[in-house]
Amino acid sequence: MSDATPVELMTIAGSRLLRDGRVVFAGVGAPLEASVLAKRLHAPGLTIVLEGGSIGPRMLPGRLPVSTNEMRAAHHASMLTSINDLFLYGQRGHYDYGFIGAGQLDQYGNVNTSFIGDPDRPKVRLPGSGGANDIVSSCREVMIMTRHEPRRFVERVDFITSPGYLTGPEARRSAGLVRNRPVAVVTDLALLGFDEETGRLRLDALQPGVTQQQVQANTGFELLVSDAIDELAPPTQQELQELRRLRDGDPTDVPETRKVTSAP
Amino acid sequence: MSDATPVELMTIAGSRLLRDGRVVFAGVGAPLEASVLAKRLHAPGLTIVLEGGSIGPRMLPGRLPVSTNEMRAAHHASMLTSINDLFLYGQRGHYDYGFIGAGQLDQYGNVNTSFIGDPDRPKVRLPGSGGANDIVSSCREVMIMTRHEPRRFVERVDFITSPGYLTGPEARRSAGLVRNRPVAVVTDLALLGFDEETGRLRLDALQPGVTQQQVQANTGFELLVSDAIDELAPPTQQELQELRRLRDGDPTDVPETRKVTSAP
Amino acid sequence: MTDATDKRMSLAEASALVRDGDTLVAGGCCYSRTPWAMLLELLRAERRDLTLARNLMCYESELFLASGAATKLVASWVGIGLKWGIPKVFREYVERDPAIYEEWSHLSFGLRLLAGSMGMPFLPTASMLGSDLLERTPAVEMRCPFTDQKLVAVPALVPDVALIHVQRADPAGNAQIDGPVYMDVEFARAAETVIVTAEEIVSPDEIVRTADRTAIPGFVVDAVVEVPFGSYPHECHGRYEADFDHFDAYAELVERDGVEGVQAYLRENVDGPGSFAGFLDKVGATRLLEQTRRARELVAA
Amino acid sequence: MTDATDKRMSLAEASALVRDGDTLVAGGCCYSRTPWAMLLELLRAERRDLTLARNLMCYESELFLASGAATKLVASWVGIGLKWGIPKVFREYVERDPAIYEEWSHLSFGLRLLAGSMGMPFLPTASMLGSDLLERTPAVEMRCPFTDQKLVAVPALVPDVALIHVQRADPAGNAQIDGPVYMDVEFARAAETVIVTAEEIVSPDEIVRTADRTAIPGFVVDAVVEVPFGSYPHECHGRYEADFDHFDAYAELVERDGVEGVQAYLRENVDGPGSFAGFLDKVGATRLLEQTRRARELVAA
Repeated sequence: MSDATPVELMTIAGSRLLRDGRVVFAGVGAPLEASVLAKRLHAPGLTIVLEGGSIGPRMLPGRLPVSTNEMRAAHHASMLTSINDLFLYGQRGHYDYGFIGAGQLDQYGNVNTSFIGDPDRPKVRLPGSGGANDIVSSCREVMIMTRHEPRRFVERVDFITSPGYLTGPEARRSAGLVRNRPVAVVTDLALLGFDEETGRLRLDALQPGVTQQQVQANTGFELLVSDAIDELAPPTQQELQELRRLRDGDPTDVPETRKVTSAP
Repeated sequence: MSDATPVELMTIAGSRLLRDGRVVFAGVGAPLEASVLAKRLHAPGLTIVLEGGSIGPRMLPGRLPVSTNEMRAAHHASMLTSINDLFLYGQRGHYDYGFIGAGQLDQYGNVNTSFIGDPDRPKVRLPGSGGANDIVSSCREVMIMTRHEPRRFVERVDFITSPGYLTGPEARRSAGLVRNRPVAVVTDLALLGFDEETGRLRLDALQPGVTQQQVQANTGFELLVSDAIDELAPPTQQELQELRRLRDGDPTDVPETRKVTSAP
Repeated sequence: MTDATDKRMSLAEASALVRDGDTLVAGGCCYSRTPWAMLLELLRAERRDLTLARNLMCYESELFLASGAATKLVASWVGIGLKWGIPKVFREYVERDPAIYEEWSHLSFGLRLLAGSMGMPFLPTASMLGSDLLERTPAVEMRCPFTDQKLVAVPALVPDVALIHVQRADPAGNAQIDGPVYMDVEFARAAETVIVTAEEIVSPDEIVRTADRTAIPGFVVDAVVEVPFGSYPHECHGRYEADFDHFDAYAELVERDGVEGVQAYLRENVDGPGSFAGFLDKVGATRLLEQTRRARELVAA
Repeated sequence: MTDATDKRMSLAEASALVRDGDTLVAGGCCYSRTPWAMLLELLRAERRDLTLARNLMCYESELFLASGAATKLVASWVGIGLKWGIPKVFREYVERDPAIYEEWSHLSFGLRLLAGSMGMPFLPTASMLGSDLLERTPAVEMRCPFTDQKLVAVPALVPDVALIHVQRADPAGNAQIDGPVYMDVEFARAAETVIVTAEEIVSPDEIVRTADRTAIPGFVVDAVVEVPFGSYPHECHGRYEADFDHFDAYAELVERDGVEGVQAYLRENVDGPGSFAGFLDKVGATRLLEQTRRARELVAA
């Protein structure tokens, strides 16, 4: 499927990381789309949770939410609760995956969504943490999804809104972040993991047709490289169709996973 | 009404202490009956809250609850919530009165519902705090209702389950109990207050026909005495009838206070 | 629905999730919405060395002590209810060895579970300040890092297993509670393993239609068992009133025969009937229907 | 019902409960169940020096800054929604003076209000550990008194006034919320004064019939105002969808004219119509009905 857009490539690669029967705390946008796609295709027992208090929603195709707390994000949920409770289930350890986007991130997976430039005289004020800081501080396996551009992949973020490995695993541990860890960064060019010893980003797999050089050229720091770099399978027709139907599709179309829930 | 029983005398005297428009956290038994009576007679805007999570219930005559968390305690409530939340509204300072019973209490209003004798080798194990400790630690004005007997009014309780003034106002303050205070003890013989300087129990008023000597004779320590001791008004026919109807009365009988809520 | 999210099983299968030595927390409160069927099933399965924790405990306290199932109780209050006072055999056990009953204030107990459910090792409170309770529990005094005011820190309680009885749940364990929720939500969120018994198992769509009423999400639940009248002889809000005659008979039996009375009760109501369904048959349909009628009188607006 | 428990009043009367210099917290979340009518009423009443706190803040952020009503914002995120990005005028204000926007993580913000609602001066969390957020807020690191693990203590926030919009309330303020409750319960419990606006005021009996759905008890509420479409152009769960066309027009106006665009918006939608009812008339019945139809598509099971 050579006509997949970069965002589609990234979203589909992200969806494949999510296993059936798990719970994913997804940010709005691409992480949510990846989660919904996974649930519709290979992980029908995946439970999606959204910041606004929505547990187990199913999205109406063509009516994806623009914010994680609106009615479209609550559609067909099994539980609608308070925001504090939604996060505290995570702090208790009930969420397998935390899946967020990133404005700017660095070689240790630290994410900045607060300030570009000096925080006291910022060049650009960004929207802020929202739930991102809480997600990376609590969900068992943290995954980040973002376009692969040099301005996003910087050596050192201007401000750590949401900590990755800080300056390495020991720094993360001694900061008190002992319950969970960042595991993957998914982009339109590659799938990256973290080196266990240094906590630095490592190139694990390439999107179809992308070269290692291209990835490095779009990264503002030196990437570690896995001993055996994989190439990700291209999006299947089913993945691409389903993703597009989700975004633009017929909202009256009842998904498979919903049909089978009608009788206990 | 000379035929009032001691418990009725005590309950009616207690009900008169509760003012309209306030919130009372009532223990089951006589404190609850006093609260319901107040609401039916002179304080229709009194909100009763009960330990099991019931806010604003109205009791069905003849179906008084035997425990604060059962259906009869939830009858006609405006809100049914969790036990933690019910208590935390109190810790936040939302409850005007805390109204409890007492197995054993001392001259500083300390209450024991845990052990008679040495806690490590108790003569009698009592049921425990339940919510009493929390009520006296949070509700703005704490009131205690109990039969007036020497075995109950002891110089020093064997165990402080629910603190009164401990050994005086300074002791209470330095223990961290700075938000609220005990204000009254209601019995079948008298109404007692607390001396502001020493935190000790003080005889303020006598039940009809009771003498100061009788009260002292039924108290296991020396009572302070108010400069001007009042005599409580005897129960009115209305009070006594209403209280008895509550306990034994016709449950299908709709109380006044309920009727008027039917239209906003 | 996938098999992975269908957690329906029998009481006996669910009881296998509880191991000897576990700390259990039982939902409801005193004689309300108690997971009675599941508690009896654990007695039938002869679990041992259990710690039973419950904010207000009813006479399951002495069933668990006298049967040898529990060696420790954690609560804020133990009694059958105002009318019947403190259970006699419980008192005998605790007066012999006070350490088997760890007493907390009601809110302190609840905050221990709230802490557990928040993933925090402690929570602060103003309860128990100045009391003698403080010295006999692991709670400690602390100072607020901002105001320096004196507070009590209560340690989290993370039970091995929570037993929760609800009015309805779907096969994945999404559970809804009518009436007061007591501490069930904190119990379910804090515990490592959660067993839900339900008056009825409903379709996921029924849960979805009233999603803002769901109290417990399926992802914390390990077992779902349909048990109509699962709290009986205790009450279940909106369904059936507690059977006070049953309590009277129990209290009289234990008043007369002490521990042997408890044993006799267990023989008659647990071992004899052989199952909870058998126990309900013994109670009889007339009685069950009468208790449901009495519940309707109380919840009708 | 006694007069004492009837708290019904107009928007204008309720706005008198807010004083210059107050710290306000506004319920709902981003563009959902925002107490929009009450917020506009405060702009109309020309309150000054307010601190506006809200977990996820929408473009009320720049209405309050550009009108001169608020001098400080406390939030975890400010933006209109994925589609429209960060409000431009808000950005200009904050880039000129970063101190006017105090940023917390979403949970940390919520725990500040939860602490306030529990009557505690602080609560512990694992959020913000290791982040730079920690240094720019009053939160501090602390150690658990039991486990010695490193945690963050967040200080309680006790707002002067909470503004909450709900689907229904009775005249005494017992309020029920459909759909997600966001942080409204914590806000209402923590605040000194609570103003509830409701899509409809219902009889106390209607609340009693569904008492286990009541989210806010009357005794914390000071004012109850019936305001149908009280969140519009934001959404109200189950009632009407947010008006994205209205957002589009607003974003375009501000993109083009900056602060003057905000002023123009206020003239057209607040001062011009003179009242919230006037604003709804301007929007028109056809549009309001269309938004309710769209809501029904989403909540029907």
